[in-house]
This record gives sequence, structure tokens and C-alpha cells, in this order.
Amino acid sequence: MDLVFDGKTYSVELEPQAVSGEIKAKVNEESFSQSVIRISDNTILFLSSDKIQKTYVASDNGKVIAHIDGKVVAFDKVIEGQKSFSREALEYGSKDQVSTPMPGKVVKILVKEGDHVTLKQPLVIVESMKMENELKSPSNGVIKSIHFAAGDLVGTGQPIIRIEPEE
Amino acid sequence: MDLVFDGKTYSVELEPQAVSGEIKAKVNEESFSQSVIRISDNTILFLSSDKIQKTYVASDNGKVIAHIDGKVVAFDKVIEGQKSFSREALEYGSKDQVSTPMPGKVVKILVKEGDHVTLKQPLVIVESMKMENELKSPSNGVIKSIHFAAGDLVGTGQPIIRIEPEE
Amino acid sequence: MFTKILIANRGEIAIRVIKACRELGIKSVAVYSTVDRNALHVQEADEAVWIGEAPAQESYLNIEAIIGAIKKTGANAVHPGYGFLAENHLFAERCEKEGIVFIGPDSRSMKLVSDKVASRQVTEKVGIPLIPGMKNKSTDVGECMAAAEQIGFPVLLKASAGGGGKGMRIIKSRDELASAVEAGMREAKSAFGDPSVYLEKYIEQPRHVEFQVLADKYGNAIHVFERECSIQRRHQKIVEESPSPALNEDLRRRMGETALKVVEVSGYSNAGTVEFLVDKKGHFYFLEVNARLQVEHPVTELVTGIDLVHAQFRIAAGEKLWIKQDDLKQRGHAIECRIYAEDPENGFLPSAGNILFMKEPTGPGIRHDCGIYSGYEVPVYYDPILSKLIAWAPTREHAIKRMAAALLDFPLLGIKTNIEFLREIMTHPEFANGNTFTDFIPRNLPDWTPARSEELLSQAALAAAIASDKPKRGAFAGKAELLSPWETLGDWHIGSGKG
Amino acid sequence: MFTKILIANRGEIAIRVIKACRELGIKSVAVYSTVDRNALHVQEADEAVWIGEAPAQESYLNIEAIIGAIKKTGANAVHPGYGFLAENHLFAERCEKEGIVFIGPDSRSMKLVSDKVASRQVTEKVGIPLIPGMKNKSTDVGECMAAAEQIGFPVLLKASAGGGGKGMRIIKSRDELASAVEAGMREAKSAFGDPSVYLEKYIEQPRHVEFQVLADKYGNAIHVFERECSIQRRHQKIVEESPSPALNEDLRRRMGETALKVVEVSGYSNAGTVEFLVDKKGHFYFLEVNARLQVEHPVTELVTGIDLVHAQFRIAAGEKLWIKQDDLKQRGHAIECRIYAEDPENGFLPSAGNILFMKEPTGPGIRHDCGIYSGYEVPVYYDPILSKLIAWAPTREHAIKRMAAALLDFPLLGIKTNIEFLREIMTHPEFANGNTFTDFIPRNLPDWTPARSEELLSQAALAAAIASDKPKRGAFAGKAELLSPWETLGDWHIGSGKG
Repeated sequence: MDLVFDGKTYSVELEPQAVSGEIKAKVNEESFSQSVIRISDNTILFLSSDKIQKTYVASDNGKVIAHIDGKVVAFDKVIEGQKSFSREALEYGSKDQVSTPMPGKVVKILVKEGDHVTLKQPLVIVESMKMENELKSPSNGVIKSIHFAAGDLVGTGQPIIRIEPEE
Repeated sequence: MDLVFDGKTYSVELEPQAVSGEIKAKVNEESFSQSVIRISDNTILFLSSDKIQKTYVASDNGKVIAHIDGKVVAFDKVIEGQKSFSREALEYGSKDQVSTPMPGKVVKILVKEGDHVTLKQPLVIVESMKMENELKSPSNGVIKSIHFAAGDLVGTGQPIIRIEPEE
Repeated sequence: MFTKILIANRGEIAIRVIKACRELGIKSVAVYSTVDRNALHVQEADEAVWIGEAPAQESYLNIEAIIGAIKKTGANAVHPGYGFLAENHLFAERCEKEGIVFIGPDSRSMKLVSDKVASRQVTEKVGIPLIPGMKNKSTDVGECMAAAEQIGFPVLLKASAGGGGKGMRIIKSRDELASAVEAGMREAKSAFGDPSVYLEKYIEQPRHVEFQVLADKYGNAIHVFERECSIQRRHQKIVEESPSPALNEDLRRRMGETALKVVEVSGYSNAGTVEFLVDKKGHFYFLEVNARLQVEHPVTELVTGIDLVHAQFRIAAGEKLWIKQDDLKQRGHAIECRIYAEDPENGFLPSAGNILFMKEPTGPGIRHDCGIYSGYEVPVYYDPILSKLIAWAPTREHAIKRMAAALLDFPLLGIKTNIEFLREIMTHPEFANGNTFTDFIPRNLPDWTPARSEELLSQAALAAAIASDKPKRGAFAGKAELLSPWETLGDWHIGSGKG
Repeated sequence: MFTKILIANRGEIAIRVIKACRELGIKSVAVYSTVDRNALHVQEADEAVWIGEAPAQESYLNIEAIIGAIKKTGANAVHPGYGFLAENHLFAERCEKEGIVFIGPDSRSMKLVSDKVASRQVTEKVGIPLIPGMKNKSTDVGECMAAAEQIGFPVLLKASAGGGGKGMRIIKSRDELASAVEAGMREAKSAFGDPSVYLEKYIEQPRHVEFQVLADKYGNAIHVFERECSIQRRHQKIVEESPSPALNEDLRRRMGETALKVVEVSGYSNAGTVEFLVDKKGHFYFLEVNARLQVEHPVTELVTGIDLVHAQFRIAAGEKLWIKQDDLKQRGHAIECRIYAEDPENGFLPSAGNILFMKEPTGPGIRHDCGIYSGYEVPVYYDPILSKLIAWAPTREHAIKRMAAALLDFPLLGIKTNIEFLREIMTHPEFANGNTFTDFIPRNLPDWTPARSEELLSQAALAAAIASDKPKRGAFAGKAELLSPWETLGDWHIGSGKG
């Protein structure tokens, strides 16, 4: 199965070895074998010669999230027959647009169409969960279009500003 | 649906009223309506005019267990087409036999065939979880048969001693 | 004592108060907005009343709706929690008029202390040390500019009506002032309904140290020692501890006495917090009184053994203070980490959505004041605080390790949280050394992003693939066995390991 | 300090010790039997080693297998927990020979104190008050009969080699003696591998009060106050508390001094417990030393702020005692309830099976030392203890209410437990009054069965029916919404209620 994190695809093949007490796996062509106990829907133990790694997992529609050693990794599942997508394109933060990861209210637009902007320059202020948040430019470029005005409500992932990135 | 607790059957009919925010229900012919929120697989809220009753539920094969106000009630589900059974007949404690609710080792048989026994008279000692437990007679009667001897391992619900109850 | 208390709040603090009610045999009433129908505080209360739509103005800030709910349920008293109406003196006043006990200070002293400018005036008179600043609050940029020139840059902008860092900004120069004041006023208006702000001298690299006080209605007051709350992000506290690593016995005594003097001159009663800045030379400045139970009250409870919510109830019910200052002692060390729904990798933007899986940390010395559960949908309308993790141990070093261990084994999956970031703070050598100044985060963890080795990512991908490889026979029945092919594995030994 | 500790135990106590290791940066090694492959202690440890088949004799009591696991993993030290090998002086001796630090007393003093008869002889010499009893242990019914005649009935039968109520019986008359001694010897053999028993005078309606002690390897010792453990069923403690409602300052001081004298004469080091009986007149009798960490150690930790497991590590590592007797103070009140897999409705027969659903109690002052999880299969092979619920509060009254509230909201479904029975104890007026004698349960709750009104049963049936009415589209996805028709309900108000 193919999983995408931060634009990179991890192809995983599993081959459980019921008798030896291990599974053989390939992650991006690298083969290894690993002892595994599935404790519950949300808990997996990885066993190696010197370490038990308790791992928590949860999934939702197109997403699988793993928690290992206190670190969280959220993968997008690539469904067969559907082309691969990157996390960046789904969420805010692609190079050519600014959007918000959660619903909010546009408080102020800090630029206008045609402005030259630089990487990390604040472009728009959005209020969510009672805090004002500055959304910053994901690249050097020129403001191509602005889709919302102050006072507008904006939904998750809706492009607020489009940018023409420059090299 | 029919549920059995302690030998008594509770017939429940449900009729969710999506619009009014209530369900109509009949339990053993008594009708009432009740506001309900299903929080998760294991949590249900019952709402009445002066009380929120948080209720936990869990089920396993033929059993449904409810936890209300700190009290646990374990029902047997009556599957359609199957005749109703009582909890007593499934577990130890029926009037005509003694069995153990969990696996253990028979330590000592305290009676022999033909003995007259009285209600609550100790009949057999079984060791489970490192404690010796006396199993007592469920009725006044005569020992009909003894199926295990000291040192034998005995499984859940296996009859150890059968009794001919007397009136 | 009261027979029924309505809690005019939501989330972890509402649940904290509901549990206190339950212990004392007092009935609890929750209130909820439309979006909070499935919230945990509704499930935990004895009764619950719908008070309006999701936006706080229509529900949790809706005085009429809350007064209505109190009357409808026959509650004798209302606990406001923190935030929302907790420091709204009009609400306190309304309760007084309706004959409802407001569990907090009376409206008069609340009005005095919650007005930062008025409270400065009162405290200045009795010689309490203050940071140089504006004499009056303002909604005028020009007025602010003039004041800033007089105080001298850098200056600190604050909302007059509230706390929690809302509206707060450091202004380093003339050029930044206008836009900062405007933004601060907007935030103040949105958060507290009052856009007034004021300016004061900005103290560099200070510590934020506050004293918990308890005062009855008869003029008796004690302080319950300090909390250090210097670890902040955007003026929002995220880690608090007690005792403060910066205080010695003498400083602690002097600050405690000053805190009690503030209480005295403001005629304050019930639980409150007197906030100070402490500079690097050990000078301290009175900032303000928080006229409410604080988010971080558990660290005080764990170190002193006082139950502050029960104390609030008893004082509000008219009891005379039952504890003497000399009976109080700090024991061991407690640290609180605030668990927020926010994304440290992306400028700490708030995160909302469905909690797919959560396992609460437990164990000796661990307390988790929690407002969420597995399956809960975190709404976008309110503060992003999800829960508070508190660790107590005999020493600070041990408490830090206990907290770090608890944060390591705290999966909260489905939304972004600051858990990993908090662990980074707990394991930072400057935190271990007690170098906890308010610039701790910009100084020590600027632009922090979590490290994820390729090895970890491969392992995570493997776990994700195994998790997705569901058995075909339907829902997980609660059985640890027979779930998937891996469960048929034999027993494993050390040394049988890696291929 | 050690770098790696192997925990020769299972369940909640193994997890307690693993967490202590984690806090101190010490690697932990679990051991497990075949049936414990999915047990929680295996999941929490850094490493785990299979040591044998399910019966304890083949695994947790298997000295060779455990020594092998220690060597294989390179652990510096072993923590035995309680039960199993904790008080087996041969195991301690074997560790000493192998150069492994045994976290507990040395084998010599363990052998002395764990032999009840030998320890009586030593303590009697220095004037420590003892209950009249047999001078020697025995495996002979005739010998026991003669001794009982001399002491006078009623007499108490005890296993010589161990504690925890195993093998213990009250013998009221000559007629009962032979079968009681036989049964006691069988239980003693099975639990401790040694059938020896002894007899002593049975004190009616006593309290069981024990003192926690800490002694280093250099002759320094302190006591960490008392625990009252009078609430027992079949001589098995089920509720423990500290402070004891029966002690005044004078009695506490005298008993503490006696406890330290016992430690001194037996050359004991590390954590231990000196057990006493206290009669109704306030006379106390030394019973025995428990040469291990006790099940009920958390109540002492919560009241005194000492971490007993860390203390054990430090003492075993050779540290000098770092606490002075005068620095110790009891603060507030703590109660522990032992959660057992047993069926109070059916003579408290042990229960085993699959835990379908569990929600751990949480909240201020609540600690849950837990060895299980939702989905865990409780095996039949070991002690039926599942977890321990501990409540701390500023007063005994408050602690009782906190405990009762926590027990009320503690669903643990799928196996039978004593949770409801424990709540019955917590809400009993005789418990509230502090009338906690060892006959509390037979006297106040004989033949207890839970009350279940027809109204409750109807409501439960309704809940069960709703739970069974699953939506058709497969597994629960973690969403609180869209689960079944009820979720389309509108918002509800107080007063819209019952039909």
C-alpha cells in the first residue's frame, strides 16, 4: 500500500509469517523482518532484539496516523486507481496559494493584487478559536488574486489568496 | 428484542423519533419515551427532565452488559428462532448441579454419592486464581453423581456434581 | 452548603467543577451551545441546559440565557470557571440582584481589580511596586502613541478588560505602534467585548510569578504560595510550575505579603491570583489580579494539599477561612502542561476536528484534567485548550522527568496538538536549569519543528499499513486476540529479533 | 544508579515499577509467561523476556528462568514486586551470588523476618509486644492441636512462609482444627512452596495497622507512618487507608518507635512493613515484617510525599538515607480500594475472561494503578487483583466521598468485579465513623447482594437494546455523530423530557 507523508510516498508490502512469529515487510524497496503483536485496533507492539516499541494507530477515511516514540506521523492513503497526491496540495501551504487549515473569519487582508511579496511575509489575518493568526506567504512572488475580504467566513482549505511564485 | 437477566425476560421495542428528539420504547409492554444521545459504541446518555444518566454498554456474542449509576447488569440476548434460556441454566448455580464459573483444580470433594445435602452445604473445594473456593449446594437434595476427583482440572460450567433436588 | 450549582463554562474546567460538586453531594448543572451537545461536560453533569448557538456571544457569553438556565433548574449558585463570564462584573452584579450566589468575588471588587488601570491607581497608593505605564485605558491610537513616547520603547500593549494574552503585544518602536494597537483592540473587543487597551514599560527577560490567594467575606485572607508561569507563547501560558525556581524564602515571603496587601486594599474575596513580574535582579512588580480560578490552579493544589474549588464553594457559602497562613507548606514540586489543539509545525495555528484515538496518561503523581474523549469532535468556536497534564513529584527534577515520560506516552490522534512541543520544553537543558524567562520559547525553541528520521517514518509507514490491514469479519469486538494474521504469532524472546 | 532493572512480576505492580524506571532514565525489562504475551506490563517495558508456561511455578516462580532473563538482558538489578518471589530468600541469595542487586532486603534478614516463628523469637527478646502463640512452625496436625489447647481457642492459623491471607483461618474449636490445618497447609504449599503453618491467639475485633519503614544499608532507618488495613475479606485486605482513624499522636509515636526497633534487631534494610494488631483498648501487638513493597504502598506515598519505589532503588544502589524522621509529616488522607476480578454475588468466586470495555477513573486526587485494558483477557492463573484505585483528599470525609464518586463512574465490563461492593463499603455509615475492625465485612455486609430495582433493570434493558441496534455501515469510526438514528436528534432542553 502507498502512504504519503510530506510529499514523499512510502510503499509498504506486508508478508506475515505466521509460523516464525515475524512479518516480512518492504518499505520503499527496503526489506526487513520484524516481530509484531497487534494488541487492539489502536495498539501495535514492534519487537526487536533490544526494544519493545509500543505504537498507536488511528485512521479516518483517507488518513492513517501513527504514534511512535512520542512522535505523530499522519499519512495520506493513496487509494488504488486514484492518482497520488501530496499533503501540501491538500492542506494550506502549497507554493501558489494561501488557505486556512480550519474555518475562521478573515480579519484583514494585508496585500493587494499585483503586490510583490516575499517568503514568510504576512498576507492575511484570520481569526480562529478566538486567536488572530497571520497566514504567511509560502513563496516569493506576485499576488495573483484575492478571494475573500475582511469579515468573510472562510472554510478549511479554501484558497484565500493565489500567488504567482517567482524563481 | 428479548433480553434475559436472572431468569426474567425483558422484551424491548424501539421506535426512534428522529424529529422530536426522543425515542419511544416499550419494555415488557410498558411504554415510555426518552431522550437519548448515543455518544459512542460504549456510551449512551439518557436525558430526562431532571437528570442526565450516563450509561456504558458493551457486548460480546450472546451477551449485552449495561452499566447504569454504578450498577452492572449483564443480559443474555435471546436470538430469534432459538428458545429462551435463563442465566441460571448457563452458569453454575442451577438447582440440580454444581459447576465452576471459571477453570480451576478440584482440591477436595466433600460428599459422596447418595449423601443427603442441604442448601448452602459445602460440596466441593476448587482452586482458581490461587484461592480455594467452596462450592455450595444450590438446593436440599441427594447427591446423584460426582464427575471429578481431587486433582482434576475442571473447565467453566462443567458439572462437577449432580443433585436430585427435594421439595 | 449549596444544593445545586450551575457551571457557566465548558471543557476541562467545567468537568473539574462538576467533579468537585459530585464529591460534596451537590447537584451540578451544565450549560451547552448547539455545537457542544456531545461535549464531555454535558455527559458528566447531573443536568444540562442548552443556552444558544455555537458562537460564544450567543451561548457562553449570553448572560440572559445563563440566568434563565439557573432559574429554570433552581441552582443556588453559579461557578463561572475561567474565561467567558468569569471576570465579567455585570454578570456577577446580575447574579447578586437575582439572589444567585456567584462563586467568585463580589461585583464591586471584581470591577475594581479587573480594570487594570483602576487597580493600578488603588495599589499605587499603598506603595505596591508597579511597572511604569499609562494612567488610563484608551481606545485612541494617538493617545497611546503619546503615552508610549513618555514611557519609552519598548512598551507592552494589553487589553484593559481581560487576561490570557489576548490583545497583548510587545511594541518595539514608533513604527509598529499603530497597527499593533489596532489589532490589539480588535482582539480585545472580540474576546471581552471591550476594545480598551493600555500601555506599560516592557521589562526584558522577566519571569511571570503569581500568588494564589484565598480570602473570605470577613476580611481574612491567606496566600497559598506562588506559581511560576514564565513559559509562554504569544503571551499565552503553556507551562506552569510551583514552587518557582526563582524565589528564595525571603522573596517568597515579601511577595506573599504584597499579594495579601493587594487583596486587602481591593476588598477582594474568594479565590484569586495576584500576578507579578520578577526581573533578573529579583525586583518584583505587581501586574494585576485575576479575579477567578486560574487554568493553572492544580499545581498549587498538588503542592499545598488545598482543594481550591472546594475552598471557593465554602467561601462563597459564607464560611470563615478555616486555614491559617502558618499551617501552609509547599511540599514537592508540580508542573502543568496545557494541551492545546494547535499545530507547532505551522505557526501554532489552531487545529480542530475529530479525535480518532486518545489514551490518557496515568500513573503515580500524574493528574489529567481532561475535557475531551476518543471520538469527540473539537469545535472551532472556542479556546483551543483540550486538557491539562499535571505532574507532581518530591523534587523538581523528578517532576520534570515524570512529565516528560507522561507526554511521551500520550497519543492524541486526529488533530494537531502541542504535546511533542511540550516534551521538547521538558527535555530542554535550560528548563532543567530553571532558566525560565518569558522569552524562553523564542530564545530556545525558535521555529521548532519535530525531527523525524527516515527510520522513524519507515516504521510509522509499516504501522500504518498494518493498521489498515483490517480483518474481514467486521468490527473489533474488544478482543486482543484473533484480530489479524499477526496474532497467530508464537511467543517471542529477546534475541529472536530483527532480521 | 542502575542502568537496567528487570521486574520479576506482572500486572499493576510491574507497571508501577516500570514507570518509576522510565522517570529515572533506567531501562526496564519485563518477564512474562505464555498466557501473558498480551499483558500490559509487557507493553510498557523497554524489553520483555518469555520465562515459561502459564502456571506460576513454571514462570514467575521459576528462579532459573528469571536469573537467565537477567543475565541475557544485562540488567543490573531485579525488582520482585509483591507476591511470587518477593519474599523468597533463596531467590535473594541467588541474586547475591550472581552479583545481581536484589531490590529489597538482603537474604539473611529476609530469611529471618519472613520466618514468622524465628522473627517472634528475635523480637520477643527485646521486649516487643507479641500475641501469645506457637514457638515453632509445624506441618503436623497433632502438634498444632496440642499448641491450640495450650493457647486456648479461638486460635488463628497462618502460613509460616508468606502473607496476603493465604492459608489463614480462624479456628474456633477443637472440631474445626484438623481440616483447617490441612487446608491451610495445602494453600501455603501452593502459594509459597512451603506447607509450614503456625498458630496464635485470635484477638477479637482488632484493627490491622502497619508501619511503613525505610532502612538503608548503614543502619539508618525511618518509619513513614501507618496504614490501616482492617477491611478484609477472608484475611485478604481490600481497603487500606492512612492515617488510621484509630491512632492518636501518642500511640502513633510509640508504634513507630516499636517498628524501628523491629527493623534494628532484624538488621533489615530497604522498604518494609511492620504489621501490628491493635485491640479495642489501644494495645498493639507485633505480627510480622513484610519484606517487600506492599500492595497498599500508594496511600503512604500520597500522604507523605515519599516515592517508595524510587526510595527502594536508591537504597538498593547503596545511598545513605536522605530523609530524617522529623522532616516527615502526614498530610490529608488517602484510601486505596483493591479492584478484584471476583463475583460478590456468588461468594466472591474469582472471575476471568475478556474485558470488553473499561474507563479508568480520573480527576483531582485520583490515582489508578492499573494492570489491565479494554480488550485484555484476564487469565485464570494468577491473583485476581486487576488494579488499585487510590483517592487522596485534605480530609478523610472528603477522601471517602472522592473514592465513592470514582467507583460510581468506573465501568469495567465483561468480567465480574468487586467495584460495586467497594462502593457499598465507602458509603457505609460504620466506615464513615471509622469503625474499621477486621470483622467489618461479616459484621456489616454479610451476604451482600447488589440491589437492582425493576426501574433500573428496565433502563438497563433499554440501553442494551440501543447498544445492540448497530448502524449497518460497519465499524465505529471514532465519530460521535452519525452513528445511529438517535444522533439525528435535535438539541434538548431541561423540561422537554420524559413522556
